[in-house]
Amino acid sequence: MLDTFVIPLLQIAVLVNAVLVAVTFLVLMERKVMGWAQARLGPMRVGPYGILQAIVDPIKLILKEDITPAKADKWVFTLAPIMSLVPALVVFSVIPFGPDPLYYVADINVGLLFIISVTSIGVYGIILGGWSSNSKYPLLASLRASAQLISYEIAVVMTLVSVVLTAGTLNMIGIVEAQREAGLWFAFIQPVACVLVFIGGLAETNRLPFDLPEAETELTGGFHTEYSGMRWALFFLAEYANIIVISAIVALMFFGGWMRPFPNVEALSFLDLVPPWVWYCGKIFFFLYIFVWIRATFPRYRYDQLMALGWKVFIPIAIGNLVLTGIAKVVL
Amino acid sequence: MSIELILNAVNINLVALSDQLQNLVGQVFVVFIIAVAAAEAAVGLGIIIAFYRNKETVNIDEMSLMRW
Amino acid sequence: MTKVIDAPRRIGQAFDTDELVLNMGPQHPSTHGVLRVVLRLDGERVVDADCVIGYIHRGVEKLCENRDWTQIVLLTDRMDYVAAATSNLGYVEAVEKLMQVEVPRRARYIRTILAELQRIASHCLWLGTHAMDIGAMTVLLYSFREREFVLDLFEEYCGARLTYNSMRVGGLPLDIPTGWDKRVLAFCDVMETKLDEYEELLTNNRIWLGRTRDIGVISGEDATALGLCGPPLRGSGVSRDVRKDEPNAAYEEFEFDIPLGTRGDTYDRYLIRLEEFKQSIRILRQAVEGLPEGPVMGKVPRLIKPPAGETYHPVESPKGELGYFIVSDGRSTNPYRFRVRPPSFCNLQALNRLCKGHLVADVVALIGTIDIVLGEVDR
Amino acid sequence: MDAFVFYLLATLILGLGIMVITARNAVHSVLFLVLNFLLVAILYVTLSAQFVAVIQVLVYAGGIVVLYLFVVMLVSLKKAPELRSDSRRVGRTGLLLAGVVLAELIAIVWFTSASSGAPPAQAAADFPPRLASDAMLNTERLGWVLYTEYLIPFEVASMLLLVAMIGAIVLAKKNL
Repeated sequence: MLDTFVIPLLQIAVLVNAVLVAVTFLVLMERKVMGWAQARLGPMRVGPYGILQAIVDPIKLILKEDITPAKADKWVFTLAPIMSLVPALVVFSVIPFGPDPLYYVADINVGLLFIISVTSIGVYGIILGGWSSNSKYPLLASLRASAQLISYEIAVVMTLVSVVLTAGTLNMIGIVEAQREAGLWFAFIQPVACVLVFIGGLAETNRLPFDLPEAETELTGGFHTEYSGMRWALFFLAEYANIIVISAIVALMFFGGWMRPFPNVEALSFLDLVPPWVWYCGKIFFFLYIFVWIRATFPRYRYDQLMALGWKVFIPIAIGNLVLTGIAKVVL
Repeated sequence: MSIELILNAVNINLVALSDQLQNLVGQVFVVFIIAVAAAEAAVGLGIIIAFYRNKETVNIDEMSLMRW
Repeated sequence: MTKVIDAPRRIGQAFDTDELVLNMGPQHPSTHGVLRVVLRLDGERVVDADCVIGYIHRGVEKLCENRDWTQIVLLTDRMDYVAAATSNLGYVEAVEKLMQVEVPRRARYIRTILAELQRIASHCLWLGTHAMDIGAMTVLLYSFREREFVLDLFEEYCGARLTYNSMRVGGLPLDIPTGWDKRVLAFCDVMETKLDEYEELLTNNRIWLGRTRDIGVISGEDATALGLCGPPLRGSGVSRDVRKDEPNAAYEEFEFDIPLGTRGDTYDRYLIRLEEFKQSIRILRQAVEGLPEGPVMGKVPRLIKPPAGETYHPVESPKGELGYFIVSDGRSTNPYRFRVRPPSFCNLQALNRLCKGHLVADVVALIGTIDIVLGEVDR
Repeated sequence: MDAFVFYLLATLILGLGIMVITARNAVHSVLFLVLNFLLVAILYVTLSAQFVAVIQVLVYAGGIVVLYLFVVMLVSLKKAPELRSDSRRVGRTGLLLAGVVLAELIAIVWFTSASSGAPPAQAAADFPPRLASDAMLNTERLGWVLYTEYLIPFEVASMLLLVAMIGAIVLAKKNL
């Protein structure tokens, strides 16, 4: 009873809360980093250096009036943000934050496939949100979103397959262990894949330079134009949770997950004093920072350029990488 | 979409039987069926789009003409 | 046989079915105010873009016909409110032309300095918003940081930061404060280094190139035929700049180049404006260093009453050729007819032409590249 | 416990299936379909076919149905197509067909349970798993079978997908 229900439930509760809190602080971090990049301070009013902003923002969003447009499809309009948030949170259940069972909720042998398939559900939130608003900008945005997410998913999945080939398992823990055995992070064995997954992740989470479904200056906010209050906040949470997911996947698959750097070098074993989850969170944090950095730097792609990039550049590279990996696997 | 439902019904049967008989052939079949369903969906929807573009309707009754 | 009959209908329908009418604006983050563009879309491709203007029409021209000649300076501030000094300049020079007043050389120099500072400020705003429309957020903050510097200079000069009311018929109300010229030079130095920052973020950025190269191409002939002016015209390779062609203020005394584009696309217009930053800095340096001594106000009667007659006087505002057409009846203390040729308005005409065949995302880039200010379009 | 889960899932799946075909709004119908597929995926998991379950979610829910949604949204952009439920002839034929299928199913159940009565275990002995080692995981086993025994069908399926892809592009593209 304790093992089958209580502990997993506790784990889930802790995880979900951790993710949600992480999201609020991620927003604060984004604003701060953007501020520094843009020669300004970012939030400074609430608390010392604006730290409490992370608490004030959700409160404001919860208290805000929740508007449903008169001509919206009310059920779908309510359902859409939930549909985009839930998959983003579910994914965390198979992400191991450390080697022993305490650090993960579930260890299923098709872990990676599970992540891919669950994230593919997330697109519904955006499509339905855009459609149910019964407004033109969101509709255009949701058409963009569906095309974008589907096409980038193909490239990302194909790239991940080449990593799976290298690791020889779909299991998330297995992938990390494979990196220990290889003695090298997969980022060095599969550099192309690493870059591709990260850029594909940018596209799948609708971040600049691929934030077309939102494209504030073109589509006035895209699929969540008509949303306000907590329902909008759910979309927001979903987006940032997805960013964390992508960072977590990249850190796990290419940068050794919870392992300290050079896990096979005995001389560095004092690094083991730092618990594994701290290593992992540190790596995730690094990628989150890169996400923000990219946002502060790049202009936005245009829709057709984005599709051309996905189909004409990423997918061929992904296939090429897959074939090369296959050949290397057979030869070696 | 109804076709998808029917295919799913078949898939459930196949998986159930494969589990029952401890035989993987059923699951292999399911994989094939899913592949074929994907192909069928792509082509079917392509036809619908093409048809809609030309006729501005998706009413089955007006699809009796096999040309446009 | 039936096939032949069906064919035209089929073609017609194939192009009509998916059209969507999209109202972009008047409340839209990137229509630069209250411009409303009615887009007819085929998917995301723009078939037709119809500008609807008039959302901030205040009847400035009519108001001017009911104010006396001094009060009008203040109204010109409110037209192109991000380049108020240039609007002032055009108006006072037009009246001076009508009255044939001699303006002191020092006043003309300071006017040039103000106009060029204003050009930099206006281009900063353009650069920031244009880049923001295309998604590069940081450039906006950077260019506003420099614009702030210019606004501080203006504040120091006349006390106002946006609508300066900084010129009078016959000269200037104020001489420059002590040390102001040094600070202008210091700004020139700062601005030059900051320009590199912008260029680093945008000029060779692949995404930026992809978003602006070959977008909204317009040939020199078409640009002339459409009555374009300013950077959009020069971007198409037509050399037309009022500062060179019909020099006003003190421009004939300075050396500067008129940058010209070759392709006539959005990227060329971007490069031209960046080059204009540098040319403005060049003019500023020459003007500040060669600033003559003397009075800043010419000999004008207390009550300004130009003789009967009419005049058209253009100046090169940051957005293009800003012209004032003024008719005086010689009797009353207000203009008989007051008409402005606003560059934004004339350039906005080209939007439909530029947008056709491009995507929705390009529309915002094109509105940005035209660099409109709705206060001036509507007046 | 298992039985309870199964019946719960089965009821929901059936109910959602009915909702799919009766929903007046095409988009709602697609939504029910997604939910239906997700539940079917859970059912697969209870039948220890994890790989198929994941594929079900990935391809069906994440791919095919998105496509449907896409098209439904596009098509119903201007006006919802009028729903027609006239032709009673079709209904009667459908009922007839359904009856035949039902009869067939009953017959199959009847005869198999009456005649053979072979317990599943024995059936399993008749059809031994191709690579019997239980240590191998479901996915791995499936991969083995797919790429050895069923290689040619697999390749054929991939060709089919390619053809379908090209066909769909040709059909949907406005002007080639």
